[in-house]
Amino acid sequence: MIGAQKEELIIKIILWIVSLISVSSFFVIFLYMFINGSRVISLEFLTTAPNPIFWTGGIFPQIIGSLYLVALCTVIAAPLGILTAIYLSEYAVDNLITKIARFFIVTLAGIPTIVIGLFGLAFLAYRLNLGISLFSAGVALSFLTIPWTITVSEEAMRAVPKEYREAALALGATRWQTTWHIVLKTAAPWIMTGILLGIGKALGETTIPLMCGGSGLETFIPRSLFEPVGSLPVYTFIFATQGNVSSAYDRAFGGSLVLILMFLLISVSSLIIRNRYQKKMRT
Amino acid sequence: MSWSSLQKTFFALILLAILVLGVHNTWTMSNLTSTVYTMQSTIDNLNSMLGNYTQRLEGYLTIAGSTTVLPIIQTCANLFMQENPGVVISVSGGGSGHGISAVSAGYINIGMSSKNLTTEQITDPDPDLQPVAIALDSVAIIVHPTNGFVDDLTLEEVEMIFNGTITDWSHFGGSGEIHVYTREAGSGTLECFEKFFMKHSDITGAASEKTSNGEMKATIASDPAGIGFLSVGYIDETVNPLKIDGVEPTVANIKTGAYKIKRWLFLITKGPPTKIEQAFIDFVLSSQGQEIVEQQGYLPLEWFQ
Amino acid sequence: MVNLEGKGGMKREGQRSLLEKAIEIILFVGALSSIIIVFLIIAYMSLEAYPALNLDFLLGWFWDPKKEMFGIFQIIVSTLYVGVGAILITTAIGVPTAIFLAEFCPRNVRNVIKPSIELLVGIPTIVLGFFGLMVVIPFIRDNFGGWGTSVLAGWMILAIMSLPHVISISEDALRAVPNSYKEAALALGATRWQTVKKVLLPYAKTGILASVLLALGRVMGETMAVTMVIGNPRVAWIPTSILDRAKVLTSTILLDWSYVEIPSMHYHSLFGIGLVLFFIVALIDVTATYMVKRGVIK
Amino acid sequence: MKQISTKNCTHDDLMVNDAKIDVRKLNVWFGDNHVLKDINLKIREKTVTAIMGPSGCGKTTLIRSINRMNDLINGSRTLGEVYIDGYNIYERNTNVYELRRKIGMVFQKPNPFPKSIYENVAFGPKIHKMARGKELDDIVEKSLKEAALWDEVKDRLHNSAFSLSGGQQQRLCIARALAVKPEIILMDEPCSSLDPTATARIEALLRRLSEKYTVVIVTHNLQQAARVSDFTAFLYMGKLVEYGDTKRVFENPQSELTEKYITGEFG
Repeated sequence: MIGAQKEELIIKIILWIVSLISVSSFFVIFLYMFINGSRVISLEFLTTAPNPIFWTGGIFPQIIGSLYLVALCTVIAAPLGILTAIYLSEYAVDNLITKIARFFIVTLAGIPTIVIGLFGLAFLAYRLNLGISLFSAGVALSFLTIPWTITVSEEAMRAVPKEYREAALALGATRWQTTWHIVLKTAAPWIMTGILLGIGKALGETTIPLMCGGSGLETFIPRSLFEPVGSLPVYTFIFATQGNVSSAYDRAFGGSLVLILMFLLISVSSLIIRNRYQKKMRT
Repeated sequence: MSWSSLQKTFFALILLAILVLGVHNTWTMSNLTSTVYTMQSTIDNLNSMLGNYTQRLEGYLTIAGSTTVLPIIQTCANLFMQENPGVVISVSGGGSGHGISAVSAGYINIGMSSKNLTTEQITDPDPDLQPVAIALDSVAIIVHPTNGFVDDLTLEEVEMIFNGTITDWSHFGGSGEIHVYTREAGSGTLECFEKFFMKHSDITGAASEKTSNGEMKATIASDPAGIGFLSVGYIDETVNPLKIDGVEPTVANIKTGAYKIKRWLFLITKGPPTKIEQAFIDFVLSSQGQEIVEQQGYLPLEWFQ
Repeated sequence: MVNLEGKGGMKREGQRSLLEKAIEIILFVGALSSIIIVFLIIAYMSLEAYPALNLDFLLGWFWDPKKEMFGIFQIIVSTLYVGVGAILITTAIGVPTAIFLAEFCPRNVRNVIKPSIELLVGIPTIVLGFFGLMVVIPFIRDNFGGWGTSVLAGWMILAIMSLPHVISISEDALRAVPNSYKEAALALGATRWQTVKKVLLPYAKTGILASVLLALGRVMGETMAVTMVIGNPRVAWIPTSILDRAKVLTSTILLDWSYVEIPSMHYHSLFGIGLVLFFIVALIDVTATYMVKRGVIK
Repeated sequence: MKQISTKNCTHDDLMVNDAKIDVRKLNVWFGDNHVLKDINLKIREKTVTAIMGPSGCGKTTLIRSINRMNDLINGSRTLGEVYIDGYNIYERNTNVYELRRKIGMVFQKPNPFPKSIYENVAFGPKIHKMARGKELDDIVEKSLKEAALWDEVKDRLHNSAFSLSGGQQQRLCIARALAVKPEIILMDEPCSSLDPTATARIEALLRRLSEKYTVVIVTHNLQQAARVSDFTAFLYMGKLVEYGDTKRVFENPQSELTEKYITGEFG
């Protein structure tokens, strides 16, 4: 079977090369952003407002704006997502409504963000007169994150073995007591990672805050829910496409790097949560 | 027996109705919040009242529209905010069309436009939009600084490049395909460019669309084979403005009329401006405002009074 | 202490089950929320798109707002062209990487590769777009000529974006193959690659195909990174070569949304594009999930 | 062993009216699969009753209909009555939670909660708001002692329940059931996943439990049924074929089917 062994060797080499390509794409992007971005990152850059005319200044209002947006979006999406997930995994009997709900969750997860942005602009900002503001962008972003929270939370709850529920019910626990004490408490870490995934998606989203959140170059922090809000991705977009001087590109790199670092923070913390609780689920 | 699913859905529908009503009322709620907001900031201002005798202004303004007018208004807004700490102004671009449609839709306070409302391009201008001219501007043809093939173009040459008749730099002794860039359909700069240059034909479909002066400048500054048009206020060393029929698009030539291309820049409000809007417009028209106009490379009003 | 002995102990309903009913209703309404949101989005989009939805919108050849021509057929074709091209690259790189991770990869290497791929999922698309603008476009312009902004640039950026998604799901599909099948083949003296080819891939085929389809849906829905690198000619055309520029559905909306006058036909046709995009992506998602379900049952 | 007068019929009709559990004409369907057909069964208080039969004969379904655990299975339908202390538990507004508290259940595979040993046992009293603080500790200690597990775990109560062996985990589940002061204990093949020594300990525990509680145990292990139970019911294809005193059923089974099963010719 010499032929087979030779084939095996060739395939192995090809697979090694291809995997290195796909992995290197991440490192190349990260290093490129890190090298260019770290030049401009300084305390002053992180704590001052941008000056869009001369493409200088810092990104403080944008960082805070992004955090406001993500906070508002999570406050809406997390409860709704978890409630839906609990209903679907614990209470739902397979009737028409649950089938429709599942179908809509799949479609909601797939909706392109430009469609949500357009809807946010036309319905929330114009029709409901909420205006281009933190509120409309926050609500529109929550549409983006709800399906992710639902899917991950439901998966986490379904992973809790059926025997635990039966044991609790056999002790005379009500369905809600079983869900709360057994299912939710055991699946909590994974639900937490689901919410973090949603936060990551909302943080990295550009189209929705661009369309219904504000100009992205706000030099102030929104003082009420209905004031426009600058956000880090939109800032990076405008500085990247419209700034032609080197200081603009530097700030766009700075913005991208801060965004990636926020991302690493979220992904790493969700990995830590998942590993730390891995043992607890061992049955 | 537990609730039959019919009862459950019926009950859910009532809840749904309440939800929709609730959502509908949010716009009243949003007015409520803005009043609450203004009340809250007036309380803040009360304690700093003694230090500042002038009638304190507070509230927030959203201004959006033409990227040509944007630099002027952004600088004015920063200065205005320093002088009136109670006021917060959010300035964003989006082009003249965006400014006009947004202010007539009523979700921004002031629209910026570099095209006047009576042109044929706007199908049915909102009757109660009130434009106020604040400065003048012109449009220049720009190429990459290293593009040595062209320095002076006639009107016809410009039209033939932009309508796709001339597609290669070899026509001017260079080489390589000409990369034509244009602006989004709603742009005031595009309208002015078409009025003066594209008298007989339309810009070629192959031209790449850029959505703002800034993006146009950044693209030409990074594409050696590119050619486009730009508001004079934006010109700097990263792009090379071309002479048209021998006349260089400098502020002096525009002032004397040698460089024939000229257009007015407007701030537009829906109906009579409110106290804050009027205060800001007056500030832009004041000597301090007009100085900023000149500083940004535009043409102050009094030069053409 | 609850009175246990009383025979009546079991008779009265007790307020506990009323609480149960209330909780169930709250959860039910919560579950309705996702239906309401999607329904609201579709209903409103259709309401706004209605005036533009006619045949010469869907099949119209030219999209030129200045001349009131709103045909998006060429844009749809370019979107498919860009989307499918990117997915082919992702599959060509992603599936072998998944096979490598599932079968060939030594443990310590895997501990490096797996987390880095998971982090790649996290890269915001704006950063990818900016990377495309600063690196990919000059690279293409210098080496292959042309504008730089091109379908090829779009493919590369979208491939990087959808790579981690395809890799992780394909790897799960490959790992889901029961060990007994694998051992049976290995026991017959098959090499690892033959087991992969003959046993793993046929079994995991539906899973991998579904992940590729899902990635296609995501790629066609992407806006920010694509618009920055795709070139966006004023009038859409079907790209003839991979160095040609193109105009996709999402970039059309992004470029025009800000300046359209509210009641104009252009405004309605943008919503038409949004609706068309929604249905294409929804169709792809549903077929993908259906395939996964059917694949499992088979 | 209590001597009960028995009549000579395949279906021993214990002339007893104070039966703790009285099943009358019980029929159970899962979808359209008729699992239990016209079961009549009287179980006396504080005895150990074994329910045996080939797999799929409905013995688990029978035991689960006593504490209405079948209701949780989608598409299940139950007809007939089950009287516990003279109260029909299938009446419309029965407080199911109270019912399940009164009837403890131990499952085939040990399923302690992913919590500490203490939390596992304290879970029942907590949800029924039976005790708090010091009282709760006492209940936990008493239950663990009753389940003969206290000595092995008393100094590591806050370790995870998974740190225990299979037999210990099963006894923890028993302790968990005892903590809510049940009157009946149902056991669904409790020893099928345990090694012989752990099984022996559980069986000894069973004997002691039957002095305070009515125990019903499902098993497919004939020797276990003979060793442990006072009464034995034999189910076949969803029907109760024979029910009576264990010694009598094993020594001279009335129905020919029971004899075949006991001699191991089928099932």
